[in-house]
Amino acid sequence: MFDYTEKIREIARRLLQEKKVDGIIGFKKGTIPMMNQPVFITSPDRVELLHWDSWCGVNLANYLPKREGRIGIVAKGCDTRSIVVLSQENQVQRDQLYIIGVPCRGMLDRRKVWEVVGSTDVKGIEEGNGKVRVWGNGFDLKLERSELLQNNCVICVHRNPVVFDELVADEVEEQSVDRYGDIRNIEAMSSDEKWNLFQEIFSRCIRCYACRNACPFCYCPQCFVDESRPQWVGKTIDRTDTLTFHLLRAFHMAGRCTDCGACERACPVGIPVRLLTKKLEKDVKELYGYEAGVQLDERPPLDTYKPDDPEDFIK
Amino acid sequence: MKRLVLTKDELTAWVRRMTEGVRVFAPVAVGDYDEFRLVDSDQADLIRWSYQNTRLSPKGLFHPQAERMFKFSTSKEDPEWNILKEVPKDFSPRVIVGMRPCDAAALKIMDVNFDTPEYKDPWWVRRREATTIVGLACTSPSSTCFCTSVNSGPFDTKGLDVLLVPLGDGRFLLDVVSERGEELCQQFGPGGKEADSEAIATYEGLKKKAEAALVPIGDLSPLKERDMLEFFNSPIWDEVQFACINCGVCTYLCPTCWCFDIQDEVYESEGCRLRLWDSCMFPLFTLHGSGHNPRAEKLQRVRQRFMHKLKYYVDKYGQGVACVGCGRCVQFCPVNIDIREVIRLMLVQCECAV
Amino acid sequence: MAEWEPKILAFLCNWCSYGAADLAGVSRLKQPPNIRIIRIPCSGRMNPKFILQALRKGADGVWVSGCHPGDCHYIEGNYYARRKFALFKNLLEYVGIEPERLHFSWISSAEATKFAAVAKDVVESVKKVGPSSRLIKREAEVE
Amino acid sequence: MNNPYRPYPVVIDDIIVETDDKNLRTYHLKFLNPEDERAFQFLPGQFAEISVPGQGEIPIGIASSPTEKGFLKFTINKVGKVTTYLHNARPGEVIGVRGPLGKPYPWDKLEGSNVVIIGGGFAFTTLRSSLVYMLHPDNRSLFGDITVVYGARNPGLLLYKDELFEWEKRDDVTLHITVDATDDPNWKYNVGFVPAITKEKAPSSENAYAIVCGPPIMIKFTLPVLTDLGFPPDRIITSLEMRMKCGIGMCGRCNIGTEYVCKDGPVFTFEQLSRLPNEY
Repeated sequence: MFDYTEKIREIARRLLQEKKVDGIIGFKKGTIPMMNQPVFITSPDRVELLHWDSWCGVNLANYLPKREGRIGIVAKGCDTRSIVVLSQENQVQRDQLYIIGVPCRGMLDRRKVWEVVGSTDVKGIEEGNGKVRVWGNGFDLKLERSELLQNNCVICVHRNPVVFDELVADEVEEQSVDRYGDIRNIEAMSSDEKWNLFQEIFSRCIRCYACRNACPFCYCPQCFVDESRPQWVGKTIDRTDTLTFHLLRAFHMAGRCTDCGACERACPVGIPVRLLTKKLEKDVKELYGYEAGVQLDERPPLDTYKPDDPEDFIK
Repeated sequence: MKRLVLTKDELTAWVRRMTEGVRVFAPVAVGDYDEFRLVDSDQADLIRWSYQNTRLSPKGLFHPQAERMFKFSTSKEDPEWNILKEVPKDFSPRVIVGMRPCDAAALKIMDVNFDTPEYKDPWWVRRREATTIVGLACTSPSSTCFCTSVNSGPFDTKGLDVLLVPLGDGRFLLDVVSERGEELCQQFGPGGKEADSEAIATYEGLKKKAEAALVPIGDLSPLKERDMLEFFNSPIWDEVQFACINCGVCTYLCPTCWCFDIQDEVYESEGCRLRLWDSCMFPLFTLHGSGHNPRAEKLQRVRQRFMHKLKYYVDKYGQGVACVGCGRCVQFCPVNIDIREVIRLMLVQCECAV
Repeated sequence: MAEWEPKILAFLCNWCSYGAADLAGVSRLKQPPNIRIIRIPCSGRMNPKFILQALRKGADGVWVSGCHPGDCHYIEGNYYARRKFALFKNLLEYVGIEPERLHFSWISSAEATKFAAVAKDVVESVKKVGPSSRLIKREAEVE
Repeated sequence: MNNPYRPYPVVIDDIIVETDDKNLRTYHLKFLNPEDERAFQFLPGQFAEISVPGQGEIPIGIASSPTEKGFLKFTINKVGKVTTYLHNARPGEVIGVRGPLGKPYPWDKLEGSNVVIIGGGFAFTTLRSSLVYMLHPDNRSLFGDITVVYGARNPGLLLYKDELFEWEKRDDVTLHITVDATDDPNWKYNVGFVPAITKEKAPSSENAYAIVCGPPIMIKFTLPVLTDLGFPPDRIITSLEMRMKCGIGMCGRCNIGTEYVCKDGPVFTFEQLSRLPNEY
């Protein structure tokens, strides 16, 4: 299933040889198990570096804004949706891109592996037939692939690229799932319960901004956290500051987030930051019937309106 | 100095006795990872004696992520209006139990920055003076560790006062390695018995085995020998920097990254001057008031981080690299930028230059 | 001890609700004294940061008011604002900010009576949940 | 333990608007405690962190000379949060000063030499300090010829105008005042960019050091002029600016390669800079 690597290399080689693109953004095999590194390949003799497996959770669309020239990019379903959003926001030009679409069965989450094996020191991992074999000091286990999916992949409804120039394989079957079960559970809580829950969740935040920087949509020249006149949010790890940061960050994702999971994946302390972005995603869908990054010619939901938008909360 | 052998119960009892006299910090599980926390006598048996690395390094015990430096009144009616006063803090004696040798070696690296002939950082120096460190040897280093390549090792005692070595049979060898460690053992008798030659042989064997398990990166002396500008102007940085997203994971998890910011906050009529961790990965770190930024580009910031650790520090202080090989950045960089690879690239470039 | 009185920050559109507040005053309509007003050029100028900043600085409630849909001085500013408000209000409630603290209204410059009535309503609503304790920026609980 | 982060409390004694655009003001600060003033021993070229509680700290070159007693003088451009606050402050307000910080100009070498001072715009602050210091009757005989080229975009932007015009009249210092342009028909000094005027006046490099402070573009074009005049790089001295926080070489942001501008600088010779990364 994940024999996409050869196909990706083949396409990349062809594109570079025919000078259709100036460079290809893809992955190279990581230096440690369960990690791969984004890479920019500009010469056909370097395409052998390109690699694909279940650990390509980084959203490569993050490397597109402000990049000059014609770019080839290897993109999963969620990545292509991000490209659509970036294109709506004039951060990329579709005709400058060659999208090598990857139908995706979901990326895996190393935190789930660590949890099962009881260690963060995994020496090796391999995959086949829906199973994952993982080994290290004192363990060698065979796990179900489906149990190890990133949380966002479990509920993904756009596994196939929504825009592409070429696919590396046949499309995969889309799933039909309830995306918002956890959000509804929180919505049903009392204010106190909600408050306590989120205080706890964000208490571990170390303000490293990995969530922000892993996101393709955080491209502002100056982030609100760096504004000093006035200062909107303190820079400490005080809970008020941390929550303020996460609220504003999440709100900036309203109607844009494609739930690629890059933020949550990047967090070094395991904060489920998608709980905020998914709430906004749910509201945008329910209130305005909009799903981010699906149609190139749509306007983002906060850049448009309908005269009869819901307003029962307004006196 | 003396070497003892303690059973796990004796060790726990020793730590418990310490908690009754001084503040004790030790690694405990917090959620799905380990963290150094203040432990009381009831928590002594929660200490994780077999943890790999704490997610965040224990540097925060000496250089907290956020620390109040001064307080002041902003009310013009106050006779002490705008006069900064140091925030009172607890600098009473404390013991950190279970610190890994790499993290302790990192403190030595940071001493050079905070405790200088010209200036002494008062918070750092007082915390260092107040602290005795009981280390925990790494008998099974992680695959991301490379301490032996960077002047440290799984049994390195240079930042420690006492080294504990899990002997594999439930017992621990206690090796007193400094005066301070001696004093600790006098104040709180560890119990146990004198280590016999068999225990010492086990200890030596474990040490050799652990050291052998670590993959060497190579001879780092070219980092010292070659000129700073050769590294600085090298083409390798373009490749190294591509994947970087300029987050602060590497710097915040690193046990030797000390950079900080100073910020003032005002709460109605009083205010506080705070010191906060900062990161050379953030563009704001070097942004001038004029708008000019000497490290405006990602490449410059990535290069700064590695050059600082692997070249500037080496040249400035002559004490080797500012990295202890704990592997946290290797493990947690969201885009797999691996400092071991960067070192290799820098070394390879040197070989080519020859 | 005197009864606790909430502090409420109102962001009022220059072209309508601000005028209504003025008219309510000139008309000597009875209204609660708890409201501090910031005049904004249009409800579309409202940035969620302003609401957060108000809460961080200790406002017990926040009230944003603009022109009725279709009456925006800038044609459509309030239509855009409406979407932002809906999403942001929901988000704040979702993390545990009491819904009673956030209020939105459309009040034209002629609706002085409505202004006074909504002001009363807002104050009563905030009073129900008591002094704000969430999201207030205080001295950091750090070393 | 002495806490190097604790500022000395000072009171703003006087505020002078220096330039026509009102963006530069000079502050006279007086120590609240006499022992603090005694502790604050500095030489021209050093800087201090001006500390406004609640706003933050800013590194500013000391514009007064150690020969001027009873106050410190800083000229501050309105740029960010702290400086804007200061521009709205009034005499009588209590703030703080932390320092002196950094290395001064190399006075041990400058003594016995001819000194050429080249300044542009509002970078004249520590140069003023140096000039006042050298011209002091106790010190003047320690130095050879003193030549100054100082320019601004227009007459209204020159700093310390009263002093400048006084110095211009003296015979123990050669002062060339210049502006990029002026429509003042009574302007009796030079018109032209600093590098051009330096070239025209051609101060001798014999037994001389040049201290150059100004905007990067001025420095860029002045360096070749000085080189042509025979100044070697180790005799051309400059003072660098950087974003700073601690001012004592600990917070890590102001480095150029191995050197912290706050502690190892801000004064460098071009010979030193040539061996450092070009990242400033």
